Amino acid sequence: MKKSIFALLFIVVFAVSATAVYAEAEPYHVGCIFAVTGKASWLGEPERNTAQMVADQINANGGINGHKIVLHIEDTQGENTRAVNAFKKLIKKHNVCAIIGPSRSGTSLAVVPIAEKEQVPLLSCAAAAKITSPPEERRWVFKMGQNDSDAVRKIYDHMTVNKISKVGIITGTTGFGAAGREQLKALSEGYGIEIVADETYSPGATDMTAQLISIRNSGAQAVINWSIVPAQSIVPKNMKQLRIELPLYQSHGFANIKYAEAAGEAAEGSIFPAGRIMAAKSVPADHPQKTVLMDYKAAYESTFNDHVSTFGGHAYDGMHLVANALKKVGNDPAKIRDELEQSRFVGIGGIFEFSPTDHCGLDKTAFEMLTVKDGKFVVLDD
Amino acid sequence: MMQAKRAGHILSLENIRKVFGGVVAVDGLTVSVEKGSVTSVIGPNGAGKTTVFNLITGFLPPSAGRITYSGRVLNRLKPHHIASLGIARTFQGVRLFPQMSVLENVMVGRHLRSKTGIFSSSCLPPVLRQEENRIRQEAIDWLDFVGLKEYAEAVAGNLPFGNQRMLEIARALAIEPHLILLDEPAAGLNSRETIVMGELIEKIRQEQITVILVEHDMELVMDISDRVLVINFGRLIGDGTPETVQDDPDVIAAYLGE
Amino acid sequence: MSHSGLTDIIQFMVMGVQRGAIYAMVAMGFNIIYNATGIINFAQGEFVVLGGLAMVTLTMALNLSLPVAFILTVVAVTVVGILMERLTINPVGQPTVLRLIIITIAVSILLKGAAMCIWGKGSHYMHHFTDAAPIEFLGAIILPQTLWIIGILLCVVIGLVVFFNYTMIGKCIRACAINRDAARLAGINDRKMVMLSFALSAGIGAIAGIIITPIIQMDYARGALLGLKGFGAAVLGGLGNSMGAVVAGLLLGILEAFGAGYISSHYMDAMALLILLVVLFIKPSGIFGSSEAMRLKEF
Amino acid sequence: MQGRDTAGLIALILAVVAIPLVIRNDYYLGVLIFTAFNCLTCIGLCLLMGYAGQISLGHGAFVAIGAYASGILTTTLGWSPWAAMGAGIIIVSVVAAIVGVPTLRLKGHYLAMATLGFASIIHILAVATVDLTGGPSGLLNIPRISIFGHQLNSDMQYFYFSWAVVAIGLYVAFNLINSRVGRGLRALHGSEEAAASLGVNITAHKIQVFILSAVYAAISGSMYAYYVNYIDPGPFGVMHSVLLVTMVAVGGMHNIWGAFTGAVLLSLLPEFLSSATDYLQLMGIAYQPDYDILVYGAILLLIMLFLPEGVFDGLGKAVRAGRRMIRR
Repeated sequence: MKKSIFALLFIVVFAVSATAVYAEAEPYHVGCIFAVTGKASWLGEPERNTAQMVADQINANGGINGHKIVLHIEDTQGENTRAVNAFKKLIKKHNVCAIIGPSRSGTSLAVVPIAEKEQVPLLSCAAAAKITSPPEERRWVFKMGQNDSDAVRKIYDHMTVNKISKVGIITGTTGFGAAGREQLKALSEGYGIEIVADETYSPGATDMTAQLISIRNSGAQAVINWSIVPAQSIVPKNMKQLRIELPLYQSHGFANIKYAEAAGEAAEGSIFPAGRIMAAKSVPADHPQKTVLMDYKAAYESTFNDHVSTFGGHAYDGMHLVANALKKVGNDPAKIRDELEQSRFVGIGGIFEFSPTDHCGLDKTAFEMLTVKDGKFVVLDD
Repeated sequence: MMQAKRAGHILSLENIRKVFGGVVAVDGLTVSVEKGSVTSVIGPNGAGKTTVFNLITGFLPPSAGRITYSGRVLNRLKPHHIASLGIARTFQGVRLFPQMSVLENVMVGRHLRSKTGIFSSSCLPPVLRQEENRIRQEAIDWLDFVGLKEYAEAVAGNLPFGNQRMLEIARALAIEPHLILLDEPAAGLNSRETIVMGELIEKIRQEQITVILVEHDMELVMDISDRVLVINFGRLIGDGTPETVQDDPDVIAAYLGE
Repeated sequence: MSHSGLTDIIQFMVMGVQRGAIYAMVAMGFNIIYNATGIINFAQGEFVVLGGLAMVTLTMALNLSLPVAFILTVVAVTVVGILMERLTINPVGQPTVLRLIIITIAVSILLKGAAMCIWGKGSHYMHHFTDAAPIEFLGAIILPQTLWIIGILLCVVIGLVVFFNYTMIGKCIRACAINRDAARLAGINDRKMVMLSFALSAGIGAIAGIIITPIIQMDYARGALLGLKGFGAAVLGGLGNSMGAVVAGLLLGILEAFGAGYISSHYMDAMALLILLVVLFIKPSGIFGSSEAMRLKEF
Repeated sequence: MQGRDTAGLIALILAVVAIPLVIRNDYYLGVLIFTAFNCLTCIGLCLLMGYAGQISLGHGAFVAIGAYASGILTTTLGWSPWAAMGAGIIIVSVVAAIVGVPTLRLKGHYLAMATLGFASIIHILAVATVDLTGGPSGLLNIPRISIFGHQLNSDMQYFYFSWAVVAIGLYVAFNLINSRVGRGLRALHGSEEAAASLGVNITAHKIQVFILSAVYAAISGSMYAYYVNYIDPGPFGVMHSVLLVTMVAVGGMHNIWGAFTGAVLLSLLPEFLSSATDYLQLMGIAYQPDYDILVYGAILLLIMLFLPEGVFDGLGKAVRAGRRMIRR
């Protein structure tokens, strides 16, 4: 008798729990590959944090049409080989429907051929233009990072207004720095700007005195420092030590408050283009991005007790773009791709308008010119 | 003796000097060795005997003087080059390739008598390399010569000491030298083995190979040598047939009076 | 603002001496261990990194005064050097040189990893020893820290000369370097001398790290390149020759600075390495070494 | 080639044929393809380290030259991948001769530092010569390689291709060490003096082996380029060279199979660690890939201290000891 009661009880419990499980729709698997550790971890860490945070928010609100998001985060360590392995792991082992990342341009370019071959949408968080061009060979690849060329245009616009026509450029020898150097050179002619000195420094550089003296001697009216590595904060410091009092422009790679801190007062007054997230507070209230910026900033900073960064913003945009597409078309990779291609989205990086010929979706309006004032980033008011 | 003289000199040292940071190891040594002879070099420990061997075989450059071998000056040549001219040697205390088989040790000795380069060695399988079989056969012949044929597949380092010594000589003979330098061939051998060694040296001489040996075993030296050179403090203090050297007062003084 | 060519030359000179001083100290560290053991210590650059990072923690986080932090750091890194020798070099019974070299490579990987775990991946900033305001000299700008670097390099060089020539322990280490067997016969504990040489070269590495950190911002990954350039200086000066190392280190730094200033900054880091290769190819005994000494030394 | 090596090679070939029948997942195949590249480089490096007694800290640079020669010649000059690979081999041979001839003439380990400096220079050049190498942005659109007009598009095809090359590499290496040249090299290892006294030209052999081992690296780099279809200076840093030496030393440098084992183990280790992270988490260990470097360092140090002949030899000894125990 007792036994049969137990058996009955067991069946009931099992049946109830089973229906509970089946009532919840199958989850959506989304992949992320970021340089969470390794040399580029300052990119990957905020990206990982943000992606996880967004996924948690969505799941807490009941998921997407009842489907929970299962996030698979892989670490590239900023290395191509690992990126390739991790990318395949996401596709073949975890069967994800879209992938956000990688963090660096190099790792992104390394996985582009696989994304094309395996036909999985890739939303890179890096900036290099080559990631999404030529568009006909990049059907499955989108990118969240603003274009380097637009950052250059922003700087050259500002220089034209301030009647600067001779510049010395000093760029880091990383993918970011090299892409910037290429764009700075390519676009200068159109603006009537002459590059009178072209110097570089390695990510491990310790002293830019020699390069800066060459720039000073070249008769440049301004210096453009283009890099994404910590070594870039040595440039303003050395300039101050050498008493080179030229205006200093920096790239959007400078948009990391730690760099401003490392350079100390030497960075005061330097000008650089950046996504609005870096100066969210000083963005005018009527700007379309204002709400999303303030929300993300508040959420990130309270969750992780750290400064918000542009890079985390890329992951935020990637996650929401994928989530929106999932909501509309479900988890078929091809449909997600088609949906992404016609997305319009107000995000952290700017106002995205994708099209079949433009998988970046941002232009120079995504940037705002910022400056360093009292150790903080503020919008530059001319 | 007379025969050897007619054959002429195979090796001449002229005023050879070797200085190690202020210490004179060899001091103006002048001596010639006749082709086909067996010459023993004796002298107290530290007299410079092994240094002379190292100078002849190019392991050390002489500080001054001239070494000629069959009309060629050896002074600045590298050891492997000197070996290729037909001078073989053994070492004090035996230096085998301990991890290789007995046969392989001797096959290394055939290095100069074969010429497969790195490309054909690596890309052609051994069966297509006739040379490999030839080397193997010749190496076995040399093992047979010293009486070690049955040990061919053993690991060299595991042989008993006496056989190691024989193997080292077989290996040196495998280069088909005209001149062989043996550094203390009988050291550490028991009396029976020493007799075998004496016979082997005699056998080598019959192959028309000139032998120079450094040796402390006087019985062996007196038994096999055509000529004995006595060295002390890097100088030649005695030179002659075993009998004359034995009676030389300087030599006796050097050995006993030290 | 007009700048004459002379000003630039002085400026590059200053920059070169500042870089070169560090190469010189790393090179001396290489030499001390090389002389005592015949091995190239691949972890030499890591001592510099550890010195710099430890100093940052002691001065910036713990607010210790400069001299106290300096001494503590040198002692700490010296202990690391001793531990390295005791735990990894000493226990190896009959080592081949190849094996010892690989062991130092392993230690360098471990030290680098440990530094990363302790101090993170960021670069660490530290105050200059004295006022950071630059001094002007014939139009060129000199940081007071540069003067500190040059001064401390001089002290280290003088200290080493005194140590090796006028103290018993120093003489013992030298004796071991010249002929280990003879030294052992004379009653010198050669194993202990090896340990001392590791201690000494770790200490010198630490000093180099301490004095350069205010200028370059230390991070965990700097060891390899510093070590390599230091080795370049050691080879250039003749491996084992400490005075040669100092001259060669300074020379290398100056060449680098002028190269970067007048030729191209793109290849600045390659310059020192290229010099290393060229010296190895043409005159491996170094610019001050004799080829005879070279033949006697094996490693 | 000796019996045991032949048996090992046949076993390897059978395993290679069988693996894709069991593992059809491209992720695992991809990992094994990268493993094959490392194996190939390590076989070459083992010839140098174990048989010529020299250490090279610049093999990453030879991999880089092989990869860049293939990348540049196929993309900018439109050469066929095979021709580009051949050109890479020739370039690497010449470069290795330039580096090796002066340093290998010297006694001691000057080669180690020369190659380390050389590796850094190659890396700097790859970064700085933007017009040639694409600089840090790298080279895109490197074609896939074809065999008899059939392009290797799937991972399975590339898996077979790359492991076939490894098998050939092993075969060549075994032939070499059991030939006249190889005997000379093994003799060198036993006693340099004795080898020289028998007419073995030490310097010439060391240089030849150094060049051969660089060629292995070049082929591996070239295959990497054709597989990933994109190269930038990232994977070819000095750290990669050090890692290659680690693989050989950990596996056992005096035995080709040792180096092979080391390459396989250490190539799979990061994937293993990343899969194990979750389990380690459950055990209360918060493992991060950042710690990989410590794991590598510790493995290398422990092996060098306690198993200087490497894991492979250690395993062999353990097996033999076990057998002896059973027999008793």
